[in-house]
Amino acid sequence: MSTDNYSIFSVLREALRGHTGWKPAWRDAAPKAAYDVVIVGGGGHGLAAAHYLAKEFGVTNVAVVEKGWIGGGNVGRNTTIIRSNYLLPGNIPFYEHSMKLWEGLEQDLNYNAMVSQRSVINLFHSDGQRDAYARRGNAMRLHGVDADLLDVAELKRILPMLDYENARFPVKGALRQKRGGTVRHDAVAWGYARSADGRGVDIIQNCEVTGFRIEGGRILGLETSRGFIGAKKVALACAGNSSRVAAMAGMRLPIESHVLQAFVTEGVKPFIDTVCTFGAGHFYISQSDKGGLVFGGDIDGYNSYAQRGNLPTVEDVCEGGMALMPAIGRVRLLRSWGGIMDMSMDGSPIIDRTPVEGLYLNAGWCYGGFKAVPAAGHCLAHLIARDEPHPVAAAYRLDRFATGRTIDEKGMGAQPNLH
Amino acid sequence: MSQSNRLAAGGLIDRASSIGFTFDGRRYAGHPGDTLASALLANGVKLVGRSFKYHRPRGVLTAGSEEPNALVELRSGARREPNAKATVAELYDGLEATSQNRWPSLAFDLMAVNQLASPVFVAGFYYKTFMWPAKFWEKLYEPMIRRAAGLGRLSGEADPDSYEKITAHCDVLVIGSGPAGLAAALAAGRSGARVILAEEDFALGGRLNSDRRLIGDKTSAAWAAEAVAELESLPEVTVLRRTPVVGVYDDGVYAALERVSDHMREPGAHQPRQRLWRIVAKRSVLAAGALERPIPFGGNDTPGVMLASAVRTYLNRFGVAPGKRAVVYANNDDAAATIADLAAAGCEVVAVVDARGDAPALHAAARAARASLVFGGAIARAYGGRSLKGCEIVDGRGGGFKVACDLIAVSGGWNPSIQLTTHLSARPVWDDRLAAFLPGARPVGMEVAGAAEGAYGLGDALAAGFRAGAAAAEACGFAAGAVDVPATDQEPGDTHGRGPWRSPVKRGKAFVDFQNDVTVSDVELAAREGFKSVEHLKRYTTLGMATDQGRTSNVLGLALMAEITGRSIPETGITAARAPFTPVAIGALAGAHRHKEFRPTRLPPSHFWAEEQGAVFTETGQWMRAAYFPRPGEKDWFESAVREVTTVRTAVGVYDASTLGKIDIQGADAGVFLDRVYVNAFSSLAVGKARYGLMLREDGVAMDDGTTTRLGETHYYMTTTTANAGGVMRHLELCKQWLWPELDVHFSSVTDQWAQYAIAGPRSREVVAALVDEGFDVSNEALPYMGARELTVCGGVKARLFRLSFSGELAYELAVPARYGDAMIRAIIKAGEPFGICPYGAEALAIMRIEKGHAAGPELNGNTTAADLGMGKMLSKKKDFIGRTMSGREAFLDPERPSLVGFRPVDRSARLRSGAHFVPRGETPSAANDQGYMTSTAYSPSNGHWIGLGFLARGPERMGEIVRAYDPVRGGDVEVEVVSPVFVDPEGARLRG
Amino acid sequence: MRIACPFCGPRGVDEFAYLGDATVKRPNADAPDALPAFVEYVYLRDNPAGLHRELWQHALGCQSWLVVTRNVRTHVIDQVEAARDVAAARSSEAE
Amino acid sequence: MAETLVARSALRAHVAPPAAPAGAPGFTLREVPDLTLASVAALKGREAELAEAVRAAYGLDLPQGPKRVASGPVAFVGAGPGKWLAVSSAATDFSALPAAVADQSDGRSAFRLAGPKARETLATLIQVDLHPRAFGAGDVALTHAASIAVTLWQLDDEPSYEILMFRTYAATLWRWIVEAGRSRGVEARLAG
Ligand SMILES: Cc1cc2nc3c(=O)[nH]c(=O)nc-3n(C[C@H](O)[C@H](O)[C@H](O)COP(=O)(O)OP(=O)(O)OC[C@H]3O[C@@H](n4cnc5c(N)ncnc54)[C@H](O)[C@@H]3O)c2cc1C
Ligand SMILES: NC(=O)c1ccc[n+]([C@@H]2O[C@H](COP(=O)([O-])OP(=O)(O)OC[C@H]3O[C@@H](n4cnc5c(N)ncnc54)[C@H](O)[C@@H]3O)[C@@H](O)[C@H]2O)c1
Ligand SMILES: Cc1cc2nc3c(=O)[nH]c(=O)nc-3n(C[C@H](O)[C@H](O)[C@H](O)COP(=O)(O)O)c2cc1C
Ligand SMILES: [Zn+2]
Repeated sequence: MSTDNYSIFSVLREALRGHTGWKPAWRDAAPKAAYDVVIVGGGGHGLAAAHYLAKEFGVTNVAVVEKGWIGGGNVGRNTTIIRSNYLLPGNIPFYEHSMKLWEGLEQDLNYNAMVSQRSVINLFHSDGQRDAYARRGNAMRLHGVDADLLDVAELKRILPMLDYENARFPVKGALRQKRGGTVRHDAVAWGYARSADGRGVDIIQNCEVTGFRIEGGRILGLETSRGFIGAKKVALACAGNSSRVAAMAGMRLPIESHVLQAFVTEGVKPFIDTVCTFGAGHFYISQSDKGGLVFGGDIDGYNSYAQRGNLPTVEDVCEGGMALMPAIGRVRLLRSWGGIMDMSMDGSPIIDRTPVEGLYLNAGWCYGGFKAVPAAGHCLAHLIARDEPHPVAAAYRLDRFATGRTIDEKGMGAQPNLH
Repeated sequence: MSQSNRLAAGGLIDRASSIGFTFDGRRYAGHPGDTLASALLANGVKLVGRSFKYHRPRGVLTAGSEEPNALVELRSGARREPNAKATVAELYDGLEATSQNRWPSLAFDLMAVNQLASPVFVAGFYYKTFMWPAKFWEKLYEPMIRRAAGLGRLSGEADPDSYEKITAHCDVLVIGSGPAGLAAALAAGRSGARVILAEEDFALGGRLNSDRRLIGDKTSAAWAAEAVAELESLPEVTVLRRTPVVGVYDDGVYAALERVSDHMREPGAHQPRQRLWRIVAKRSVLAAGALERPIPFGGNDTPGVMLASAVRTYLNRFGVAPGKRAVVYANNDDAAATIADLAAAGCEVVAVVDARGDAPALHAAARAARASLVFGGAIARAYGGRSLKGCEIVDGRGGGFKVACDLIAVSGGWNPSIQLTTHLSARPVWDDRLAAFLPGARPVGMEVAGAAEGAYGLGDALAAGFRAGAAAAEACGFAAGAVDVPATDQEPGDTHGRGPWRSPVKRGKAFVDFQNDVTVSDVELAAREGFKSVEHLKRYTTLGMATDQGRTSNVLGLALMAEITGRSIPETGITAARAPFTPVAIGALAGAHRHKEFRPTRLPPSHFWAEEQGAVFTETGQWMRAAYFPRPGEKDWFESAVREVTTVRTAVGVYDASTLGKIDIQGADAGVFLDRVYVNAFSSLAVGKARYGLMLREDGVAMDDGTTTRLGETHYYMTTTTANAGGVMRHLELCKQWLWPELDVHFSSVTDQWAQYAIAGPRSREVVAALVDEGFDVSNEALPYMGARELTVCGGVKARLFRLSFSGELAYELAVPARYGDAMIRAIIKAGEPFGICPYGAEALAIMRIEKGHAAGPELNGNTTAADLGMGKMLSKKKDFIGRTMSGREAFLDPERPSLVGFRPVDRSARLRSGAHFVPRGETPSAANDQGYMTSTAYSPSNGHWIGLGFLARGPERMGEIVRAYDPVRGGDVEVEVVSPVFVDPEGARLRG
Repeated sequence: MRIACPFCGPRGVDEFAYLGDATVKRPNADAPDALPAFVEYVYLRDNPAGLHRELWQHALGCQSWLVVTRNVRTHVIDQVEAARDVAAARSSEAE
Repeated sequence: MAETLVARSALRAHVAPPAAPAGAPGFTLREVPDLTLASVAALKGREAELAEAVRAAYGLDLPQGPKRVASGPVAFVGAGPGKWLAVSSAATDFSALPAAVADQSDGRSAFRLAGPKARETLATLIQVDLHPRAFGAGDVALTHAASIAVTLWQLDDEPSYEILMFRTYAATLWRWIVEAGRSRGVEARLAG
């Protein structure tokens, strides 16, 4: 007998027989000759799209092809922050949609991804920054999203370990989104994979897409390291590699690939129970359930496909950390790593059709696409199934660069390394 | 305090002096040269920690930085340091160590009940449970899990110690000081090359100090000491002790961490605790050695189970017997030395279990030690709880027996320490003969020598070291002479440990990853559930993710996965190692720049004077700017700023504008160049005149603004905003060097050269007249609005005088060389006294520019166009300029775009706030009704009420309309009237007067 | 990563500011298809996973803008040229 | 007429108090006051004319690269392709050179570090190789000291160095050098 549903009861039952009854969380499928839909990329977005295609849109003849092992891309190497505290109207409804999906995720998937709404706190250090955060908080409230401004007294209660007295850039308050927080990143990939698999989706690992078969402007299928796979529709969800895969279909994208490093310390007892970002340095931090302080900063700043960064960024991030929280001086950095991200020209993503009929694009998530996983999967599924954009993702069009309707949260212009 | 397990003689410790330390409050004694682990073992202390998940009692497994078990909190108070490895913590007098992750005490840890639930707590169980009810996760389950997880505690106080960084360049960096490393450093050092030898340990010599070997006629430890002495005598060789190399970066950049003061109670005066070395090396030799791997069996984590090579280290280097009755369990010949060393130290070897068949080397060693020998056997289970009492041994034919013992020495073969070869993404290669992963592609410039590349023999390690060191030096252009590799004694036999990978008997928990409590059955479960990729195995079970990064467990884990899934080891693969090689304190990576010194502080020339005046400062980027100058009786910034504004509007004030970016531009094509970077024309500007200019980015969005003055036919003086000065300079250089290299134009940043003061107010001309030297006319005719001239002030100091106004008053900007900046502001104040002058700060300036509707940072926010700012008409149609074409995009011409207008509260006593959004009057606030936002607000003394600037959809068409300024995050909701953004002197009569 | 500035010699990457793709060329604003050409120039990138020619400035050094040819998979730098020289050569080719 | 203006150093007070080691100093740190400085850029097509003018006026060949050449009080420091910093310890007017010349006498502050520990102290702030095999008297580095842009050159083999930074950073850099120098026996005094 096998155990399908996850619950404390099934765990107890299995405990009595040495956990020998568990089935694989997902089948290690081999490619079939053809599918209705093939999704390229077994990251968060691709797997979520497969889940929603099957569950919400009844499309189950679907394959997700992944060049390595699922979850090995950015979904497995990000700093796990989820939030919907955006400024611009093109973004807020989308990320709020995602937040709502996170809020019901475990029940939807029957998988505990440890969605933890422990709040996201963005510090400000000047009156100008406070006003900019107020503008953002107000924009969120207009969209029905929670946001509040904290003064220093409140902050000291929540984050007593910040340097309030002796800081080069004194902390003057913060914007908080209480519903923001973290999610156990790997579990997101595994949970969506298990759910999609359970609904009939084939998850095909170690299968790299190497080309497309396009005739008369229409997609027919894809060439892979495991042979040709026919497909009526193909969607790209290959964060970090979007340009390379799109180039196989003859497209140039408004995207550069950049490396972002992240860091984790040795485990320590609970130290900080929110997500906190430092507006005057390049630093943000939270603590994982295992006790590691998970932190990061800016991207290294140059094009890279190497999944690793260089020392100056490591130093810069740690300097920011010590400037903000001088109590972390004696915690040891355990591991650092990098992920390759699609840095788009305005810092915002693309979910759209492409000039090739039947080929859909989900790309440009920069360093913020983890929080987007549920909504991006849902909206991509919607686009594939209905051939029209989901209303909350309507701004994420490819033509916005030509029309000037870019969505530039940071106001940095067409320079990806500054977003 | 008896050191019950200290041997009578031997070891690299200073027996002449005795030092005291405490562990969990109890006092013990050890010797200089001990680690905390060796000293604890010498005192017979075996239980030193509790494991992460099950809180199982743990002892010392290794003698190095790969230690998974013996983690403690070191020191106390603000210096408390969690998760310190007892095996690398150097003993000093007064050392304080506390066990961690236990409650209430190490011996009686209530959390050990977790063990009872361990059948439930298997790998991945979290993902299957804790889902109901959803709300309970944050409230109940997660806090509970978080409290139980983590290891040691942070003090919560600011780290009181200091850190330093240093950069060093060398020809050859040698990593590790075992025989291979010492030989490499000698070969390179003798050639005259610049050599850095970095060793993690405080003692140099690696295994030379742990094993009883002979090199020539010397003991291996003596040979090491001599080699070190020679290296230290070479002028171009730097020997860094206590300095692990922790990271390899592109182009020969290495990070190393020197633990300068960790072996002392606290750092000496002005000494850092640790120093981060950035080493730029032309070549490197990795001689990091190899680590022994354990063989899992039931209860293999019982305190008293130790790696066989670590047993030798404790015996030989520290003069400590880690046990008195030992069982040796091995799958290779290396344990022979452990058997011999135990016997030589007077310890009883009760049994030798060779997992292979009968192998002569172990056979002989066992016989010599009078130990019973079991071949083809295994340890079925160890028992004893908090300290090892014995084990059950099975032989190859199914028989089994129990033996009492207090030490099990395990030897499962070797893992070369190749982590540093993979930091630049190279994949290691499996070698079947050695049963080990060896370095794949090396980082450019790196050679690997000795046990790190699988040369396990001492003679081979020495030879490889000399060869690699010489080759590295030669690659840097030095001639390395021939060396005689010294002869060594007999090498052990086959030490490769090709399996078995685990005890075949499944009894109790057999740990693979000790620190994260990952057992053999967890690996099996992962395989069963489809987590077969090593990376999935790692993430699902957390194997290899603890503070030891799986240095004793990774290879074992994947070998087991290979076995379970019937794949080969290369097919199964290995997880990637990442920097740092060994964990590094964040304080060290941050270095000296903390607190107020986090970033440089730029001080304008009037800073010291402003301090004397009691100014309150504000950080603007790196600058400190005076925000306002409080006077006695003023109760807050508001009163001071309002008074300053009133003084400027009615009399005269002075402001230090030196923080503005200033760029000197010269060259025959300077005018043409400016025409291309500004939207408006500058080649047509008359000499002696200034003009306001707006720059766009190429995408058509406003980038920066400022005034530029033509000082001569081919000479301009540009000012930029304070925040964008660097960015504008970079942009100009790009335009010049990359876009239009044919133009003759040159820039020099003169921001710091000139102290520039705005003197503003109806009496400003009189003040200026009092300062300029005789013969210079500052009348309206001689120096009209937007005029500029070079002159002298105060008796011959060269100066530039501009008739510019940001405040909207009659105003001047007076620039003098910065060295006179301090004296100049004093002179201005003095000259202005008769006219009632006051200094004003950034707050008053902000009020006045808002009163005049001048755009600044909040308006130039990276998303606004010239048209949004009301400057659409400035865009020249006669020439191309950066941003021109893209300004014509559809969305930029959209009439619905919010554009800049002014606002005043309908209820004139109401306060306005920047960041409020505009909602039509009478409508419910919603996303659909969001029509723009307030960018800047101020209380306007001239108007007697608050005023604001902001972007409103179709704003300029809506003059007089009333809208809501909605500010829910601050509880604000104010009705405001749309008005012109110019609130003071709209005709500009004052500034032209 | 270290970049060999032709004027200053090899320096750490922290001294340099990055701009990106050096293969795009500012279009002629007076051409009839100027707008689409500018959209392409400002926004579209090849973004190859191999050799990449890119603009860097030695910002904390001599201020030279450089064209660096770098393998973005390995970070190995093949060539560093002064941007002004590349630009001059490019415009003389175009003539 | 207003009183005459007094020139003041950017270091006036407020920098770390003078540091004096117990024994012989590891190195000394001093401000170099009253340098005349000018940035000099060759105009297009007039490079040779500039070189000739410098030769004629000061007897110096303009260095091509990061080098410093000196004669009497005057020195020329390579500051980038076609760019130099003209330096003089005496009052010197560089404005007549046929070039784009901008006075920088007040734009930069300068310190001198001299003594056996100067190099090691600098290595905690500057990442350029200052080993005698790589950097000697007459060599120049345009670089940064922990993010502050600096121009550094070596004067002699004592070794002594001069380091220039934008004037508004002087107080910070002074503090940082003194701080790094404390364990290395810095003897730091302000001029005057
Ligand atoms: C260090 C770091 C920190 C981050 N922190 C956060 C954060 O805190 N919050 C947040 O919201 N976001 C964060 N992000 C961003 C976020 O991780 C990504 O935007 C998001 O995960 C991208 O979507 P994905 O999960 O689908 O991508 P991925 O997991 O990268 O999935 C893409 C998949 O496509 C596969 N693929 C590529 N090419 C091919 C091919 N030719 N054939 C087959 N398969 C292919 C890849 O192997 C990969 O598995 C961070 C990113 C990084 C690197
Ligand atoms: N019998 C066997 O099978 C066997 C196996 C392995 C090693 N050995 C013995 O070990 C020795 C091997 O010599 P070797 O020189 O290759 O290794 P070694 O183990 O003697 O020395 C390696 C040294 O490198 C240091 N180190 C490791 N990583 C470092 C880092 N990142 N930064 C700084 N220091 C670091 C270690 O602390 C150690 O001192 C020989 O004596 C050999 O006989 C024997
Ligand atoms: C949120 C988060 C927490 C992590 N915690 C740990 C940890 O406790 N121990 C560890 O070794 N690695 C940890 N990692 C890092 C992973 O080991 C790994 O480096 C990362 O997933 C990238 O994969 P790669 O290094 O194999 O490229 C963590 C990663 C993330 C994203
Ligand atoms: Zn340079």
